[in-house]
Amino acid sequence: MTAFFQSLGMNYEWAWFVATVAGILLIALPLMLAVAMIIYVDRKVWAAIALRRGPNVVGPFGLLQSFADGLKVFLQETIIPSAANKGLFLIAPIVTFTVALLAWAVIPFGPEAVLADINIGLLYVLAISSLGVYGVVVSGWASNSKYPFFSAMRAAAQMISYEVSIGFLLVCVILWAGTSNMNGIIEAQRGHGLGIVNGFFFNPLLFPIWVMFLISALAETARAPFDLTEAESELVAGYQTEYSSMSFALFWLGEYANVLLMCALNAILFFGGWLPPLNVDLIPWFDIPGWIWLFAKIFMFFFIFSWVKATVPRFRYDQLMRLGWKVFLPLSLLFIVLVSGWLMLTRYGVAA
Amino acid sequence: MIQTLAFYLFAFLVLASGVFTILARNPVHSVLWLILAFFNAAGLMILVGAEFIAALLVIVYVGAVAVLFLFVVMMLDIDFAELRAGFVKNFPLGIAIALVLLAELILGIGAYRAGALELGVPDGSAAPLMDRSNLENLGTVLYGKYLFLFEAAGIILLVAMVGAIALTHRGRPEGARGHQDIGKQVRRRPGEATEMKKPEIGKGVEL
Amino acid sequence: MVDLSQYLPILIFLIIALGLSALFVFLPMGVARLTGAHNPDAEKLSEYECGFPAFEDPRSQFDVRFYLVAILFIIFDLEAAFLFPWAVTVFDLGWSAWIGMMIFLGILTVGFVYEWKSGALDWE
Amino acid sequence: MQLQSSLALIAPEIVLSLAGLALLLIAAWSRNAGRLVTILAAVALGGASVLVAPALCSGAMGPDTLAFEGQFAADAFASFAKILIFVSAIACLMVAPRFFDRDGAIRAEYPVLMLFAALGMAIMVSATDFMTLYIGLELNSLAAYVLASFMRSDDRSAEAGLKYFVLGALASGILLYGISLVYGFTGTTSFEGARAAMSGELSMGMLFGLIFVLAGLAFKIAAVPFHMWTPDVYEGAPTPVTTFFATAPKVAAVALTARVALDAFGMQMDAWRQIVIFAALASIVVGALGAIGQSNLKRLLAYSSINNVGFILIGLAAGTAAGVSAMLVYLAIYVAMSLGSFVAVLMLRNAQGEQVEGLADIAGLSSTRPLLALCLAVMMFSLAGIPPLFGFWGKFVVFWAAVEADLVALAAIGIAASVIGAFYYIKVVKVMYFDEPAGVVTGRSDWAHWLILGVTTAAMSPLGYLLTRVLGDLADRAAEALLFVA
Repeated sequence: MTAFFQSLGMNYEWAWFVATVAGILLIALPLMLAVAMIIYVDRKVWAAIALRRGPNVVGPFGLLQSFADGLKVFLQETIIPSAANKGLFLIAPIVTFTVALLAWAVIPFGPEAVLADINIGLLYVLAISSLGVYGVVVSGWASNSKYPFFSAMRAAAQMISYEVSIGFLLVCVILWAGTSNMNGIIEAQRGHGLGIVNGFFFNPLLFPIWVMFLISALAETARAPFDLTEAESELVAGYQTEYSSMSFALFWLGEYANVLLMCALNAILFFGGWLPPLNVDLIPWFDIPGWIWLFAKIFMFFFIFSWVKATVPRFRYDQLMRLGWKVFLPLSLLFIVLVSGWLMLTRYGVAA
Repeated sequence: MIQTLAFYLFAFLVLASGVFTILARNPVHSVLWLILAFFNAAGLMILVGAEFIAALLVIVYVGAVAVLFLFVVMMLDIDFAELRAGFVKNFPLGIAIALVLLAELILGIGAYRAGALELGVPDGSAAPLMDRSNLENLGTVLYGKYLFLFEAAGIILLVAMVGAIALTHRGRPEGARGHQDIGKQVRRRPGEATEMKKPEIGKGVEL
Repeated sequence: MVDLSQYLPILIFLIIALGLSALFVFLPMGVARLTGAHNPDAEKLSEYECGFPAFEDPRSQFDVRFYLVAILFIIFDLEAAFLFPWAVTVFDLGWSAWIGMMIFLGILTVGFVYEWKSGALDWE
Repeated sequence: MQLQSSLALIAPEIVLSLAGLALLLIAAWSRNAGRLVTILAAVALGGASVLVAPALCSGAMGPDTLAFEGQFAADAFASFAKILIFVSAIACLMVAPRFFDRDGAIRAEYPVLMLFAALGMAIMVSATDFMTLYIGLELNSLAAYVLASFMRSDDRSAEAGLKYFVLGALASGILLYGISLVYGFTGTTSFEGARAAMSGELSMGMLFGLIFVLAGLAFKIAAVPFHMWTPDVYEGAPTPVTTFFATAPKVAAVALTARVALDAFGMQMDAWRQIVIFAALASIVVGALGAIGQSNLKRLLAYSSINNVGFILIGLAAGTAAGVSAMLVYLAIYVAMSLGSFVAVLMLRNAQGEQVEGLADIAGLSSTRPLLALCLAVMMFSLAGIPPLFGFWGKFVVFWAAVEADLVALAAIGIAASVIGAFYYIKVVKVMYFDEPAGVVTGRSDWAHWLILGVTTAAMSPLGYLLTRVLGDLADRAAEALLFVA
């Protein structure tokens, strides 16, 4: 893209800058659009599973429903409770949304199409997602109200609990890929399964890791069945109870952006990212741009997320903590031993 | 140029948030300023090329340690006024420590100016590492030369774990309700839980 | 070596994202004032508690278990942090590095078992 | 292979770690195994001492004792310190069950943490690299913080732990600043490299690094002016833990300081000598004066330990082989005296079985518990350094080494101050023997307490002079090993 702007007569620095800003906007704005559409998809999927119609009034097939909702909240009054800590109350949604956007900087949409191709890509994602907890905790505390506060504490304990096992699971992927660069991980999956299938999921040692990662991703983003932070029967609306207008919407946007991010990570780490599913040229398979494959995979995972939400009942908090600490943590540790041991035997050899 | 600008931006923000950490009236604000300081310190780390350390700073300090801080200050009822009083009382000590640290800083800068950093003669073993990523350089040293210290660090973490539990955890009284034994639930069969009865008409069931 | 030019976009992204979210928060506040939707009153601004006036300070003391979870999280997070550089170098360093890490994991697994058996991971 | 020889050298540490891990598992599975775990921990420490002994007896030194590319040295000096550490840890384990019986059985975490603390100290005294030093120090400190607040239902214990932790963290920070300065100016973290880099003129940065490292270490040995935590922590911590704090960590920190000063900073003796001399004199004076007004026995003994650290540092200040040897002899005697006196305090119980710590409560102890009073009196006289008792010998060798190193003034001031110090030791004896009986101390004592008290009393009595030959011999070897590089 830099070259294009240079051909318009800019010098390199400016061309680079404009190209970068354009790249950022190309990620951020479609992402928000995607979030709006994905909320619609979510509702349609639940509706279909519950034998309902779902949104169908605004626009053709109700496609514009999310935008109508957006306009509605935009015009609403922003209520700041008198007991709240005003500055932090407003900063919390900003933090949530910024963090949700920021993680996308290292997501590769194609071999070259990545905003920041850093060595520690995966660690960056882990670092940024560990910041997500602050939006929730700060909003809960700043609201100075009972339900948001309970919800914030629950959310914080839940998110950090699952971050532990996510960290260990990512180590397994890095072990196999030999790098923590996102594009490097995708390249390592080319023809991984019998030379045909592009994706780590095909590997019997990594498949269970993917399953655990998917479930941890649900918990990390507080999606059903782990949506205890906003369990409406116990906590009204959780940490968002006191919010209104766009501040409230930002939590939603951030939440769905995080869900999409987790779907993207599933696709990138285990299903070959922008690679086509099979490493065989069936149809003009390799001519389809990488980002289409990636989007298709993200969409598939999002469907799984909605499907789970529509069919699985909510966990209880002790069950949630038990699953995180007593099941996933030891299992993921065990898999680190297994994966690294197996790779040592096959790659390094017994002699040494 | 951009690097210099970024350096001054991060450095200024680190200092400013450090100052606000001390000056904030509310401990929660203090912790949040501290988090901002960590965050900018991570930026500084990236500028000197230590990207892994930067990631660690965010993951461990911002993502974990500061969460604990936040938990503690949010959930304890802290008397702010009393804290202030303690601050005034310990002020001379604080000033003394600050002066000592200032002396360190000046020395550091002085040494840097004088070019006195004689880092020994490189023996060549470190040289080929430089073109590899941060992560690999660190791993090579940590799991090669310093393996022994690494294991000892593991024991430190273990002691921290044991200490945390020994000091905070109180075993629940026997028979406390609410504990779920999943294995027991799964093992349970319908035959143990239910009993088929066919009461005669007009007669109840003896429970 | 670290390619700093790969980090600059992240910085710019951060600035843009912050700007965008701030805009989303503050613009509707301005708009609401213009459209007249901004109309606060004491009832509206009181915190929500199922329609009752709040009867106690929401920021109460919490179960010590939340702290314990946070402490244990720090320890395991550090453990994971040690694993990342190991994961990319273990195949160059050979079995000594692998066994070294296994001992490290073993030490912490003993801690984990202790934790489990002492009931620190139980919630009710 | 290099790794194998390294592993052979750290065998005692491996034994301690494995024992710690195994005992932790036992502790996890059965809640009531405190007593068993305590016994097993003591056995493990004993085994480690046996493993350490050959290096001491053969006077191991030189490159053969270095493990892990010079990060760890298992020489005779380290072995001497390790044996003292392990023995005092065993003693502190032996006295603990009876103490904790008062509020339920002893919890198994106590011996486990004790083991890990001992492990940390073993790493400390063997450190020949600043990173090893720091890791060992932190392992020891972390376990010590928890031990200090081990009786969590007791406010004083919690306060002691907190104080120890906050000030300890500050000291660790200062130490780290110092280490990073030394590293920055010498380009290495190994003692050997630092020594080589410092052989020329001492730059300002190195000097500050040196000062900060010594300041950090001074906190750990509770030398003035970094002693302020000692009385509070000693008073608040459970008495067996206080006994531990007064013995093992002190040995470890002193040995570590000696190694850092004579090995890493060995070429710059003039730079650190003044600091050590100042700390020694200040500790002796502050320890002696501070003790005078105390009415709590544990506090009093805390000041006594500060006072003793001053005498130990005189040996270090001499900076010669004789000085180090004298320091080690003094350390050994000091450990025995501390063990004896704290165990005697532990044995003071009232009719309800509660601990008695007040000075007024032991008034007239000689009439109610004559044997205990006699032992305590021997300890006090020995601490004061009154001639027929063995405590005198320690002071004598230290002053002799100082005089030989031309530090006559230091020795003279030290002797004068020890006369002041004698005042409060004798005051304790006076209270026990000449005051009206308060009749508070009536509780019974455990055999383990009597055993330790008996052994230490016998050692401190004039009989102790039978040991001078052996002790001096071993200490000489250890000192020689430390100064081998020099």
